[in-house]
Amino acid sequence: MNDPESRTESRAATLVRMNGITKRFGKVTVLKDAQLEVRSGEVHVLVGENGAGKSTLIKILAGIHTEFEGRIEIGGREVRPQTPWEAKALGIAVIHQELSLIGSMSVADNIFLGRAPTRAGLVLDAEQWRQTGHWVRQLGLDIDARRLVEQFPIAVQQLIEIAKALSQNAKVIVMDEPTSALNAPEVEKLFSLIRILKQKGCGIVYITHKMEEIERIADRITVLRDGQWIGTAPAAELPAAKLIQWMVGREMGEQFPRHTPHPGAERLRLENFGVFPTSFSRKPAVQDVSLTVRAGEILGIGGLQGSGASELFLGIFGGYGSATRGRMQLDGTERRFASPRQAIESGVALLTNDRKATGLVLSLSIVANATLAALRELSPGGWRQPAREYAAAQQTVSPMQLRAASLDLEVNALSGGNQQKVVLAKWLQIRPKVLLLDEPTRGVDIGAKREIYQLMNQWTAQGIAILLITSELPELLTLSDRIVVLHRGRVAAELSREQATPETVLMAAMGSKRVEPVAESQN
Amino acid sequence: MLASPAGRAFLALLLVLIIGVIFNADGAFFKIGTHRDTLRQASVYGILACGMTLVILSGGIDLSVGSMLALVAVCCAQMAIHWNWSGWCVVPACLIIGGCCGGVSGFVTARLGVQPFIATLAMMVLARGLAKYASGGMKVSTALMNPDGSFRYVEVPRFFRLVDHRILGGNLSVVTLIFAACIAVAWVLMSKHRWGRYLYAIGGNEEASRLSGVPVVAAKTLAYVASGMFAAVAGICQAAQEQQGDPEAGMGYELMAIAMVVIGGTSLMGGRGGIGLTLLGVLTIGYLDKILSINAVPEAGRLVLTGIIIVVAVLTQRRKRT
Amino acid sequence: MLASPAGRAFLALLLVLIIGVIFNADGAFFKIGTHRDTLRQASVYGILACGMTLVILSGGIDLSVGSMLALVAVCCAQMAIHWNWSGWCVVPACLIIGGCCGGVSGFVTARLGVQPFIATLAMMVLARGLAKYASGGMKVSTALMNPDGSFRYVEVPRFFRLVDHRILGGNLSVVTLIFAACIAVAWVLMSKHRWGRYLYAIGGNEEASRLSGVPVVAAKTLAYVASGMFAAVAGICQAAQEQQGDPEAGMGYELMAIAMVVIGGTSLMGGRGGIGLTLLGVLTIGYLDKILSINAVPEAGRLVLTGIIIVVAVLTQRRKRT
Amino acid sequence: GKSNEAAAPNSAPNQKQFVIGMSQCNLGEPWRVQMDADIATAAARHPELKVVFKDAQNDTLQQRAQVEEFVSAKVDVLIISPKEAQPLTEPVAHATTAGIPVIVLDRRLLGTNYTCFIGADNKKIGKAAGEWIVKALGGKGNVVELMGLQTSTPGQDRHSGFLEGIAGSDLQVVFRADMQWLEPNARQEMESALARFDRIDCVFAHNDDGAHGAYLAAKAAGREQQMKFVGIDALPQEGVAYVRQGILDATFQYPTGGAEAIDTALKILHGETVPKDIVLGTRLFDKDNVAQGGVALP
Ligand SMILES: Nc1ncnc2c1ncn2[C@@H]1O[C@H](COP(=O)(O)OP(=O)(O)OP(=O)(O)O)[C@@H](O)[C@H]1O
Ligand SMILES: Nc1ncnc2c1ncn2[C@@H]1O[C@H](COP(=O)(O)OP(=O)(O)OP(=O)(O)O)[C@@H](O)[C@H]1O
Ligand SMILES: [Mg+2]
Ligand SMILES: [Mg+2]
Repeated sequence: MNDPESRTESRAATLVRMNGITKRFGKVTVLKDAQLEVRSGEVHVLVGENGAGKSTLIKILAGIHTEFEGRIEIGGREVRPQTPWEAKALGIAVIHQELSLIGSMSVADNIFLGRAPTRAGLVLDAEQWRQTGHWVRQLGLDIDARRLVEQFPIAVQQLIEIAKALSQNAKVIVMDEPTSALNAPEVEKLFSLIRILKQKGCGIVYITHKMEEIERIADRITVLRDGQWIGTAPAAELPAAKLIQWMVGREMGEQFPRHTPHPGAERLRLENFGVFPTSFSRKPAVQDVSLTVRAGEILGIGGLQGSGASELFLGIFGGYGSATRGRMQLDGTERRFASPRQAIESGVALLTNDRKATGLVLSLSIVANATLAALRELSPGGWRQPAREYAAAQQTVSPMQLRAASLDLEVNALSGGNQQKVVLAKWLQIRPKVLLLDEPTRGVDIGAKREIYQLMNQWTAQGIAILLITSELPELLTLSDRIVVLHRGRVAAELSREQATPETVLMAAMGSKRVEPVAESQN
Repeated sequence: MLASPAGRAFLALLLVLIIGVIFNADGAFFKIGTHRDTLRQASVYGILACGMTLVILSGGIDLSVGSMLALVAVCCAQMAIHWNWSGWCVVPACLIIGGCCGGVSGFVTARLGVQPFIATLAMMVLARGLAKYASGGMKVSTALMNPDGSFRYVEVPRFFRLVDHRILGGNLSVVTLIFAACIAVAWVLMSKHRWGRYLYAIGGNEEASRLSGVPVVAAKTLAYVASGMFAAVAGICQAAQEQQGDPEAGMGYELMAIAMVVIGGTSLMGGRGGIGLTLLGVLTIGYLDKILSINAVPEAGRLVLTGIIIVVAVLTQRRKRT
Repeated sequence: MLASPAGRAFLALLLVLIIGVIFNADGAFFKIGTHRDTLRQASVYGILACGMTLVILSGGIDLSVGSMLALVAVCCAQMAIHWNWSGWCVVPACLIIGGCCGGVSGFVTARLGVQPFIATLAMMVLARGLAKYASGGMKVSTALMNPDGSFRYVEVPRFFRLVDHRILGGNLSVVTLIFAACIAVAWVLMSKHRWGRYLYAIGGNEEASRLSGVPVVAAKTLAYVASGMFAAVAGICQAAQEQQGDPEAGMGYELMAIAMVVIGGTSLMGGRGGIGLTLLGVLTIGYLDKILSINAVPEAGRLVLTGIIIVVAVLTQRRKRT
Repeated sequence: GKSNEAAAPNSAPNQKQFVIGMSQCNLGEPWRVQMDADIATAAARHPELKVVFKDAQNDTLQQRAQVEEFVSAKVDVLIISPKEAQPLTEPVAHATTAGIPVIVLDRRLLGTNYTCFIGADNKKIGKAAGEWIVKALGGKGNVVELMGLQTSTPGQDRHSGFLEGIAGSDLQVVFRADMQWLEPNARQEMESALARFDRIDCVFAHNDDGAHGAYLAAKAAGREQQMKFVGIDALPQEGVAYVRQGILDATFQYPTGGAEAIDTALKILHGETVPKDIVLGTRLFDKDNVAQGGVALP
């Protein structure tokens, strides 16, 4: 059960060896002479900052990028996978960072996409459903294999993605940030599965930005920086501090900068707030939620996937139109937002949990994205003033150390972390009073994470009230002044900083035990 | 029932049928002949719609079906009337012609990455041109010109008569049967065959499909080939019913076919829909046409009503953005 | 230079011009008159393409421009010839008519969430019907029928002559000027006004735009209204040049306009492109037409060549899938 | 638009009502609108007649369906202006065998299985136009021919007739293009012709729209005085009007035969025998005779 035993001795057979891998996109070189060796029965963690080239390296192994220099050996034989299909045949299964599920198709069709059991070309649906059921149950999911993937929240989708990879019975399984949308219990499930796979002799490449995960499952660690191979070492020989130095190339202070609360006047108050996402269900995703946030305070929202946290945020933000119940007060005045527009005009900002789908316009430049929400006041009378927009974007982006050649770059050329900073910049443009952050550090590297934490401190110092959803417990516990835990769309507990421990939060989140809410002493 | 797209599409059809019952042109709407003719008229469009459904599901669109129909009709008439080949040779030959045209636009779209709209637009113009070449700008009919410029008339080929025939005591046209067959084929391909899954997947998320090892290029190209072949079948039916090959045939049929697919409820974004829906769409528009026609609504009114009813029909089944 | 879409679009135009230089129809291609006429001919399409660009950028499509052109042309002729209103009243009236038609399809698409293709298809049919109502199926010309069925003839309205006029020693048609003006207006709107940025954003990612406070519905609807107004301008030009209002005018112009936009390099997926590209696209197709025409290429050949050249032109500028 | 429902033999009880079904292949062209109008005006003079108009929107199969509809509606007389000879021959034959007299307007059907054909001869008209041009140009000069859709029989006949008409003269057809009956196309093609040839003496267009488009092109080039413009169809509000306004030099009427159709229908309904073939003559309208309403040509 606990890690030391499950570590494999280094005599194990080598499954994959990648050597001298160099990859260019046009002029930019994103991988320089990188290398990676995966042994049977080990969890090989691949780490590095955003844009270090981890995913690119994996995509080369998966036969997605086919133009590159260097050699790949699988089972001692030199290979050069030209298509994802070939890579699969070579026993490589990949869980990609960007979910590669098709929302408009059923769970079964997704899991067996491209390799459905057929007779005379005709798909054997019953067979598919049977096997699908088997695999999803392994992940502790109990879902109907015939339902469309899009009907599940992002967390469930990620589990389906994992099931898809497992079901290929591959020798090497690559997981590119598989837990970026998972909550503790599912992560546990995944880890125990990984242990089983190790015993079966599979090799696992595991990409993550979460330190505690590295500490828990890593056997060996390979670090990339700016596309270069920095080193590979057994986890035991890489304490966190050293690891971070390898990644960032410099010493870095503690991961979570001390958060000093500056509680001010009450900013946002919800009373018996309920949300009815018309899009898919008559049943409320959120009901009877009452909470308050004060200026300069960070209120953490805890809860498992499906707890309705995102719906709560969208509801507050007017994302579902006026499909909300209950009362909402902003700075003491009764408000109800019928559209995001109204919310923004009165200083409420929402950072959604899926930047590619709902956060950014990938085809537009950094400036355009960073000024989109504030475009109205930046263009009085409707006529745009590019210089002014540029200056504004410049001003909000600069404190974030955005790594981009120029602000006129299309955002889809940026790597995950930097894209996230652009979204943050967009919301700072409107000088918000209340900031709703849904998974602000999803897929963001430690360096960038730390910067975001620091920014959050600055904002609270400026009197902004922050509501924070995060599936990373440490983050939730250390950043929040208070934590409201949701369960099935209802408040299961409200915990003060002192009361909040991993146990209490998880208990409440799973709805098992009810913790006494703290007296409203603050106000 | 209203939850399912099929239910909603059915509602639209119902709507039209009710209109028909109300404005039944002194009972003409209740004569079986009327329905037989409606189906016969809708068949050619319907056959095109089958291919169109495959293409649209894969996230594409095919504007060239009308022109391919004309090209095939011309060639078909050439072979059947002038060179009097038997149907056993003509039909495969026509399918090949249609398949090739489709293959070209498929290649240009799927392999070369040109937007389907523009690739098939080009094919639409090109195939029309070929049709005019092949026919020398004349209709290919049973009137053959003698060297001296006079005309002699040959028999209408047997298999033309066969296709243009009626069965069940004259209550069902053969072309309607052919249409039904096309629907059946398309249905098996789409909802049972592996390839159909590929099309849904590609239409739903092309990049993800590629990552999952779906042969995207091949699957997409095949969709256009299929569309070309269905167009060929439609062309044969057209030629057989007109007993000639008209290079001007099929003008604007592509929009008709697309409208039928979309009114059925298949999304032009791709990935959602099915052939059953298309069938409903075909019937909806087919009956709409017929009702306006038996009531002898003048053209202006006919156009206005068509426009309005299309919108109403689609409104009954719009899906709210999630 | 080839990196930028503009560069690639320019390449396509160059390609066509070179063809023109080679097949110059014994020097006709080098006469200034030829180019003046090419521009005049392309202007009406080009004006439609301006509106089409706005709509396509926002991720939509407008099939109704051709019919709206006809409707406006008919009404314009009615007002100018029969009721002899002055241009100062006719033009605004026409713009309002066009704007309303566009507004309706905009409302149905943006507000009611019907797919743009089908919503504007319906409007295409509907507007054509209205045009026929308004004109009674006849061309609205300077020949007025007396009660007794005989005809009397009125003058061609001054402002028709004005629009169909030429300036700079007959080397530039006024319609070309109007087209240039439309390009300018569209350019200002798209690249200098907030609304243009909204259109790009919506075309790029509608949901993200909505959650960033972009007034999606309004912005989209306005795009269709604008398209309708540009169609109205085109309709006025058409009527003025034909000195009559033809309810059959503008058939198939929508495909032409779309082709021009896409050949320019604007993506039908929305979010990427610009009016400058459209200008290049208009010139490309305009010159292609003209070159085939001055060489008196027979119909069939014209179609085939057009099809091929369109594909080649687009291939010169396809963006590789990443 | 629901005002005129299909044949309802129940309006005037006192007197026997006759229902005539009229299937028009396409109301896109003004000439065909005129045909319907002529029929309507002619029928209006006979209260016992009721005409039901249908428009096949240029779709052969749809027109075929309309014939079937009329047959099942048991109209007393069927008038059809067919889009295609071949495909409509059979449905019409069914109609006649069902005992419904059929009058075929404008375009012929194959065989003889109809009651009466009324129409003009495009070839003859094309020939007449050709001869007129030869005379007007004194036997020589450069001519531009703007042809109607060459996949359509009228286009082909007018073309071949024209060639016959100018045969033997020194006329040169320097530029020939298919403008598909459309005025904008005609204008574009004419512009091309003007760009290529400095000397054009006459433009012959297969319909008046085409001629009008050509005139506008020439006028824009300031060369309309240098050439003659000849068209075909001579609809009162188009061709004839153009001649009166001095836009066209001549136009040749292509009669719709609407009025004749109603006369024949009445004859049939009253049991009189009618000729199998009624070929309508054409009328020439030019500067000199347009005031008198043109002259009939043999
Ligand atoms: N298709 C592409 N075209 C151009 N540049 C690309 C492409 N894909 C990735 N890049 C660039 O290559 C670099 C490495 O990208 P990659 O996705 O491998 O980083 P990563 O290590 O996975 O970062 P993250 O931890 O955020 O996922 C980044 O700078 C990215 O911008
Ligand atoms: N598109 C959808 N269709 C059907 N049900 C959905 C959909 N999206 C969410 N739900 C349901 O709404 C509830 C809340 O989902 P939501 O995504 O808000 O969870 P969450 O709290 O945001 O989890 P996470 O922490 O992963 O974001 C769950 O019961 C989920 O099943
Ligand atoms: Mg990555
Ligand atoms: Mg969520």
